[in-house]
Amino acid sequence: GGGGDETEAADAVISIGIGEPQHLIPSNATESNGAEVLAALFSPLVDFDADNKPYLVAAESVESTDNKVWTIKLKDGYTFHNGEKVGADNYINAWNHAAYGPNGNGGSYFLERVEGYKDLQSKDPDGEEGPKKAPDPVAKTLTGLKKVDELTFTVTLSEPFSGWRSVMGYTTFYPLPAAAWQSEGVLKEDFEQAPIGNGPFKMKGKWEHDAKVEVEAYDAFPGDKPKVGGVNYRIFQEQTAQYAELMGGGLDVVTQIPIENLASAPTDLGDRFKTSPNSVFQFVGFPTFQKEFEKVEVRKAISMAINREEITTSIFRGSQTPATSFVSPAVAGYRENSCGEACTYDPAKAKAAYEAAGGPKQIKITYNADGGHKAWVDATCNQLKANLGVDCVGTGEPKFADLLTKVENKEPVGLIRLGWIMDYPLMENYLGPLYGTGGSSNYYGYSNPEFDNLVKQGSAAPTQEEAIKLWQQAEDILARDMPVIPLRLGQNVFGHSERVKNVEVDKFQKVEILKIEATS
Amino acid sequence: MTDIKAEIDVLPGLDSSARLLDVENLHVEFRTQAGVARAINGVDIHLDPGETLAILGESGCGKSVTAQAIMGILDSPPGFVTKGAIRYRGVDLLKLPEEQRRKVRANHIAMIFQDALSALNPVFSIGFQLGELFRVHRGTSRQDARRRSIELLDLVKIPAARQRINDYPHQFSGGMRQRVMIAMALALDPKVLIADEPTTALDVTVQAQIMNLLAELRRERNMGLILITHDMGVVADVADRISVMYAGKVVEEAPVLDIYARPAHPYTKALLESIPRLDMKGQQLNVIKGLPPNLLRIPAGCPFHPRCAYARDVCRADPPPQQYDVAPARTARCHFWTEVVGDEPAGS
Amino acid sequence: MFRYFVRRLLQGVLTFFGATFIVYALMFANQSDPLQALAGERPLPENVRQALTERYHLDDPFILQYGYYMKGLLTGDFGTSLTNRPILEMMEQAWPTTIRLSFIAIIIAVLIAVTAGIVSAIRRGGVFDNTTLVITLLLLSMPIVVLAPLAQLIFGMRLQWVPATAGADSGLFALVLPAFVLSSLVIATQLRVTRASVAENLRSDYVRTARAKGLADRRVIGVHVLRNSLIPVVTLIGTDLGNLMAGAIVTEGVFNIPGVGFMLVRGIRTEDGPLVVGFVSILVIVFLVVNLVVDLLYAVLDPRIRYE
Amino acid sequence: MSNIESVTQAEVPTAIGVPVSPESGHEKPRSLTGDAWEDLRRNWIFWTAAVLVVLVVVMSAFPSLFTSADPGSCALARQHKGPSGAALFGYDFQGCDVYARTVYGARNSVLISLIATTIAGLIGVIVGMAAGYFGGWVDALLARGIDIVLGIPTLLAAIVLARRLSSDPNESGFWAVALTLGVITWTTGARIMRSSVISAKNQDYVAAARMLGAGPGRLMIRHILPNAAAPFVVVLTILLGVNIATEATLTFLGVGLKGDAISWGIAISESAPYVTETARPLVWPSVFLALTVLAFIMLGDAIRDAFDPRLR
Amino acid sequence: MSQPVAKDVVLETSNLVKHFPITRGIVLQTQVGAVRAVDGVDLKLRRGETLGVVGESGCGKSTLAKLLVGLEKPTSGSIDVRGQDMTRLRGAELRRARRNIQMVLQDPYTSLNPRMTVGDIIGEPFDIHTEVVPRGERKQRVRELLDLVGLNPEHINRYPHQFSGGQRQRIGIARALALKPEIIVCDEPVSALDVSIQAQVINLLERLQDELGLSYIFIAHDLSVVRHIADRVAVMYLGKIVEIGVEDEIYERPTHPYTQALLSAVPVPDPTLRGQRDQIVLEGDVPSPANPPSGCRFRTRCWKAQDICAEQEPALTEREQSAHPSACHFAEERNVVHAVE
Ligand SMILES: Nc1ncnc2c1ncn2[C@@H]1O[C@H](COP(=O)(O)OP(=O)(O)OP(=O)(O)O)[C@@H](O)[C@H]1O
Ligand SMILES: Nc1ncnc2c1ncn2[C@@H]1O[C@H](COP(=O)(O)OP(=O)(O)OP(=O)(O)O)[C@@H](O)[C@H]1O
Ligand SMILES: [Mg+2]
Ligand SMILES: [Mg+2]
Repeated sequence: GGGGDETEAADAVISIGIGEPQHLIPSNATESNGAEVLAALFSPLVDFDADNKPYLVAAESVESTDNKVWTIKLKDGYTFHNGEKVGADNYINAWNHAAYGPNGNGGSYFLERVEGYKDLQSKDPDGEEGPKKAPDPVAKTLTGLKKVDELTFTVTLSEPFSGWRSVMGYTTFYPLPAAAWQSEGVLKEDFEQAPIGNGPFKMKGKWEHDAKVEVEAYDAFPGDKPKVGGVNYRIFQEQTAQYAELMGGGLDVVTQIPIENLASAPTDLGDRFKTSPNSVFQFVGFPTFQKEFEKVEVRKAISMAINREEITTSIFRGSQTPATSFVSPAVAGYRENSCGEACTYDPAKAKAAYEAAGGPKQIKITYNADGGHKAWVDATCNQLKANLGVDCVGTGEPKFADLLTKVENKEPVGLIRLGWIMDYPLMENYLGPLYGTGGSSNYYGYSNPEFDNLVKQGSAAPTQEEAIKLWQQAEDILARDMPVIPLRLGQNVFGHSERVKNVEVDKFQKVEILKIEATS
Repeated sequence: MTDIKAEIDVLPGLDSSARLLDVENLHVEFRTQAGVARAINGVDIHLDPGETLAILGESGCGKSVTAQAIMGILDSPPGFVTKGAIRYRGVDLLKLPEEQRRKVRANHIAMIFQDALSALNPVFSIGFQLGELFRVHRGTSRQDARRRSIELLDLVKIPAARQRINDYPHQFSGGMRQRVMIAMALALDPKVLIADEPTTALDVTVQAQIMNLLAELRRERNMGLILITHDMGVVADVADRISVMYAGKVVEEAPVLDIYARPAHPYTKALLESIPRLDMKGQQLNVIKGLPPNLLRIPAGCPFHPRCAYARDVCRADPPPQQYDVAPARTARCHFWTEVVGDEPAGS
Repeated sequence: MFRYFVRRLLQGVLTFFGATFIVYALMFANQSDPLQALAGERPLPENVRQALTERYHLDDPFILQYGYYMKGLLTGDFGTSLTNRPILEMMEQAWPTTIRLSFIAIIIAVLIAVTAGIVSAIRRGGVFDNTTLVITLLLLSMPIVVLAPLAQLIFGMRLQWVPATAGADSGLFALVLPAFVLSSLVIATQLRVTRASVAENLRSDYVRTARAKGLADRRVIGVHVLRNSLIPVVTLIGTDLGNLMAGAIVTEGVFNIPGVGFMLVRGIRTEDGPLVVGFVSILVIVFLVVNLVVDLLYAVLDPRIRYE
Repeated sequence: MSNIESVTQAEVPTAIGVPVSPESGHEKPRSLTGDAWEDLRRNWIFWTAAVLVVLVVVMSAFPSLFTSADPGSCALARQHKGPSGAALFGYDFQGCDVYARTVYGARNSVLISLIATTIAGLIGVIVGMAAGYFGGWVDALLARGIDIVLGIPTLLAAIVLARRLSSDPNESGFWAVALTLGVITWTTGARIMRSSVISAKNQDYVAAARMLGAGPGRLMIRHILPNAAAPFVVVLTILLGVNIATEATLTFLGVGLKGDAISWGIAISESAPYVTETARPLVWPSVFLALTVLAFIMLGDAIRDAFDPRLR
Repeated sequence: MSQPVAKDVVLETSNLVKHFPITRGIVLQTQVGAVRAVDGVDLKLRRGETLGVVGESGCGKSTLAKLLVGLEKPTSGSIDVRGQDMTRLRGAELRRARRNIQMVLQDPYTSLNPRMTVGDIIGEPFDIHTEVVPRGERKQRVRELLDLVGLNPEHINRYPHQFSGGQRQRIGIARALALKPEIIVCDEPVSALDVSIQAQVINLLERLQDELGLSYIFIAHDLSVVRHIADRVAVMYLGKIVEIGVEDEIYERPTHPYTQALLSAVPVPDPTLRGQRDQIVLEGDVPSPANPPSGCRFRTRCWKAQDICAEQEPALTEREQSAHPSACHFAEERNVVHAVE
């Protein structure tokens, strides 16, 4: 619970609701729950300001002349919670561990751009003769990482990338203390249960799975001091339960109020009900293997027949906003309505265009049933039925994995529901994975060499401004090709108890841990 | 059985000078789907302390129903007492509230049931079912109840009672179950005991012992006994008075010697004539011809007339024969009782 | 009797293997891509996929996988979940909670169902009978996905009589509401079965005897009739455990109780074979034990039933 | 309980020279079934329940008889609108006509539940009877089988079964759901049956029939089943209701009905979160569901009572 | 009646034994002994013969009867019905064999299915053994049977609970008679009946025997009834037959002290003789069948008992003073039935 009446506000312990983290090893914590906790335990090299520009935190400076070799100088005075001084080795060892393929770290792909990454991976030899054991990779360390002195090291990328500074703001790039290692390159078995970081808070006890993770202020932290004495990250299985607990008085912060409660939350919470933008981008994709959606006109007509406004207000109760671009406003370079006419609701025109293009009589939208998507899919279908005069069904697959399996098997899944949260605030983080050929989340198989090229050029551009320009050009191609229909942009819809104030939730859906305060 | 008799709530209005038990014009009917079965149509019986009244009658004539009505444990619905009074020491039991009526049971009037297997609860041990009486009515401790239960079982001649007290009814033989029922009825020292065929499942030696036991208790405690049985031998042995029932009515009532010597009702006569005797091995036993009446359609007039050798027109017409006084303390419901009494006695 | 126990034990062992095999097979049959399931909607980097596949033998044939699993199991090692937690540890956490929860739920259910069942059996067609019928129907027509949040909303959030959620190491008090919700799943059946059973036994001859003994109706019914009526009810308690587990999937989520139901759903959703099989193994053992107890209870309740 | 029909129903030619009493001619021989029917015919509860059940079944078969509205025509603009001439019960969250959806939902809910319950009932009777009656290794085998099925999480079984059963993407999943539900819900019935058979088979009348030379089939069907069925019938009638709700849960988990299927269970669970805004979309399907279950419970009770001659 | 001439034996048991385990504890049951309900019984039943079985309550009569019809499995020994060992038969064969041996159970109510009408109960044998009566005639046969046992055929549609105890008993008899079996084991078939019906039933049983050549094993407490119907009588005491012989031998010339005691205790339906009869009153408690006395089981209550009785179990054989088999070392005739005269 929150701080007692007697304790000073600064010593107060507040509670924040999270889900069970999958991992608490920085390079493996790729989902928001783990990231949320680690953000309290670790201090990043850079963080992002309100304009999504990186600013330095644990780094003294991050410099590059050619966007290829980056020199990182660390601030002096940072120590791990066990007293170890933070130095260049802590970063290099952590990153090597992160990148080494057999370690299976979820965040390893962030290091893809670093020179030598390929040598740390091994090819799966499984083939005709069935599964085989993979050979060890040829190298254990990244050639791109070089220690200069105790507090300085360089990162060499395989290709120039102007956004690298932003990339390093991600969880994967936290340092690890010497105490974390069992032997070289091997993490201690139970390090994860009580990670030792360099951040404003340190672990209090161990990670109690499915129950809580407790942290308390780390006195020797040289940076901005937190305004509370500790945080109890209480683990919940369902967001509805978090909200119930908030209402029942047992929890201080709920970072995402579930849709079910949105109708009553504003009145329940009054001015403690808040929203802030985040990076979630919701859309549906057209699988390229389905011939009926081949024509751009058909795809555009469908997009035009969807009344995004109505869905965000009626179904999402304003917790999401209509999307009319292919990236989220959380990144620099975002332009409103880059999608143009195709994302503007116009049922009459849509119907005419659809009929002219000879769109299919039946449309199917496939979604994963475990994500609470049924309501809006049904609503979308109802709109399509009414506006295009087609038959539309939403089909729920039990899990996202099932949906992917169907897509892989090229089953006629129809439109597939997808969503994206950024890893780092760059346009590229949307364009590459979502629309690039072979992009990690490009499940629908969109491929346009021209687009790929522009994205690549943008990444290699010497300055951010130039990069953005190129990326925007790439986005325009998307507007022309319409491989997906942008639907909605996410928002953090959060609430808190009367025991806390100054609650803010950032674009990564994390509570701003240094800002939050207890009311005395 | 020398219990320190705990205080039993005295029934209000209990009059020790009144008759021990007096059943007057009792009517019971069963309202079934097929119609109303008039099982009891005006039964009159009475009982004095220390007396044994035997109720005889064809199977299905309403003996058990009468007993159940006296106990107040008729299945209701479908069974209803529609008319009459059951007075115990002057108190009409039918008018008592259930709570007080309950206290009469087992304490004042107890009953031995006909069907011993189904009458015992199959899932409780004999010891529990016996001991329960003491525990509930007398508030004795578990051990005491057990001790007394063993005493009771000994009393009714169950071998090795101490070992078998924890057995369940299905582990007992038919006769043993019946004796358990008897023990249960005797447990609380009742003033009236209704024994519904208490010894049908017993061999003659045990039967003799049980009947002796009942006789002893009757004498010692001045207990009134209503004995319902088909065994004319037992009746001859122990009964003081006999009521013969037919179709839910008492058709003849008389002291035991008189009935055996000279029955005054044709039914009684026929009944006595069908007894097999140990010392004789006749070829054919006499039977009463015809069928017992259907209770849904009891014949008009004398219900026995379809089977009666004496029947004339008057018997077929309503009203049924009244209660004729044959002799002091002796009645019969037959228009031609004089004829019947006059005939050769049954048997030899 | 000893032989009976030994026999049941042997059966239990076979059942255990049968059950683990079947569940393992089911999980296997159901497997599409456990790693993707684990990752949710995030794309899975190839190297991660490779490393995890290797670690959990995911590309081995079914029999081999089962073999690995059983080998571990027989040495007391339940293996690790795909989330890299020792399954034994997860069980140590989940089982006590769930057992506590189910226990309270069953007690609540039995208390309510048996009492109400008896009363409505005695007064069949009376006001009480009909009222309970209506309430039962209302509960029945509310799936647990509706009932649990509703109860939470009313008693936990609005009235705040009880904690809105329970959490991992919750006290008994916090479990009362979830237990009530859970018990609603089984109350209906238990109540009506009790009612039917009691009504049936009320017509037995021994009831007449008991009344002739001058026993109060309370005792006649509460002791004599009840014991004879309990067999179906006891049976239900045995199987209701299954319903409770199924119901726990929702209830544990709503009230944030990290118990077996929740672990199972998570395991099933993430296609976490070892995790699910581990929990189901124990679950099957629980059922074996419970149903053994139920079978023995039959013999306790009805001495005519004998086991050799 | 339809097994209890009597073989002795055959017409009897008027007694030829049989020495029976004259009145005996009136009464035709009846059997328990005949008597039960006689009893039911005069039971208003039975008729009320029967009419309700018939109504619901007709509604499932021909929903268009009850409403002319299209349950699939929904518009968010009408979200949670109150009742009007067009929509008797108002509109739901998606702006669909609650009445039309309730009427059309009957089919999936009632038929699936009926089929599932029938399957569960059949398996339950067969397994429970066999286990209870034969005892020994048959019982061991079946009872342990029940233990295994109980142990297998419903969700897992449902996912696997539903997926295997409905690999055809054009299938609505109706049969898959019905079969799945039937296959996973029979255990309670089976155990209940087993327990009552265990107590019923020790009865004297079973021994008596065995003595007559009755085989196991006859003993089970004529003697044990009728006397052991009461709790089983109760469990089944309740299961009927439970299955309607479970169907909703399965559909919600994505392993139930496909696409835009309509059912009461789905309607209830989908509208539950908005109960504070408007209760109608939650209440109406619930009322229909409750009434249906009530009808079946009443029917079950009436039939059970009718088959208990001691109640007459 | 005269000595039954050497007719073919329809039923023979040899050394039939049934022990019921006595257990303590409910969950962890342990056997602490055994009730020796039937402890070595040898019987022969011939065609057309009635064997009466009498004996103390709890001496194992019902158990013996149940063994004979296969309702209980014997602990050891064999039961031959017309040369077939019933204890070895299984399945359909056993069922067919059962047609020939029927039983009237002691407890009338529990042996009737509460959910079957009387018509169905009595008609059931025909449904099982369909070859006996053609379908169309079954109903009629049921009515005949009802009539035969003195039940109103109008009651064909009633249920067991609607009958009185005696009426129920007759339903059981009618059912056993239905198949006209060769052997009927009657476990106290008339003890719940009123004398008139009792007479009817006995007459009926006798008539059927004459007409069909049935054999009966007739268990009863009413010795008068047994005498009336039985050709031979076996007297049981604590699981064993202690005396067996033709009816006259047992009633007129009993040689076993227990038989004598039994006969002397029979009540006579004549109130004038009350208290005048010469009853042999047995002393001592009835021993428990779980722990029977050594040697002669009756010795604990026997007025003739001597040391040898405790040491040596008397065999059931003919003896010097006993022309028929008697299990007493000191068997000696004594007329107790006519003792009053
Ligand atoms: N519940 C009932 N429903 C309908 N009729 C009943 C019911 N109980 C008893 N009867 C009828 O009432 C009549 C009297 O029954 P009762 O049991 O008193 O006979 P009884 O004289 O005791 O006969 P028995 O000597 O055979 O025991 C019988 O004809 C019986 O059929
Ligand atoms: N199932 C059983 N379990 C244990 N003991 C039993 C069982 N059945 C009978 N007995 C015991 O076996 C003995 C003989 O019983 P049985 O029923 O054969 O007696 P019986 O001669 O028929 O007596 P009765 O004349 O009283 O009916 C009794 O002591 C009885 O308690
Ligand atoms: Mg009677
Ligand atoms: Mg017996």
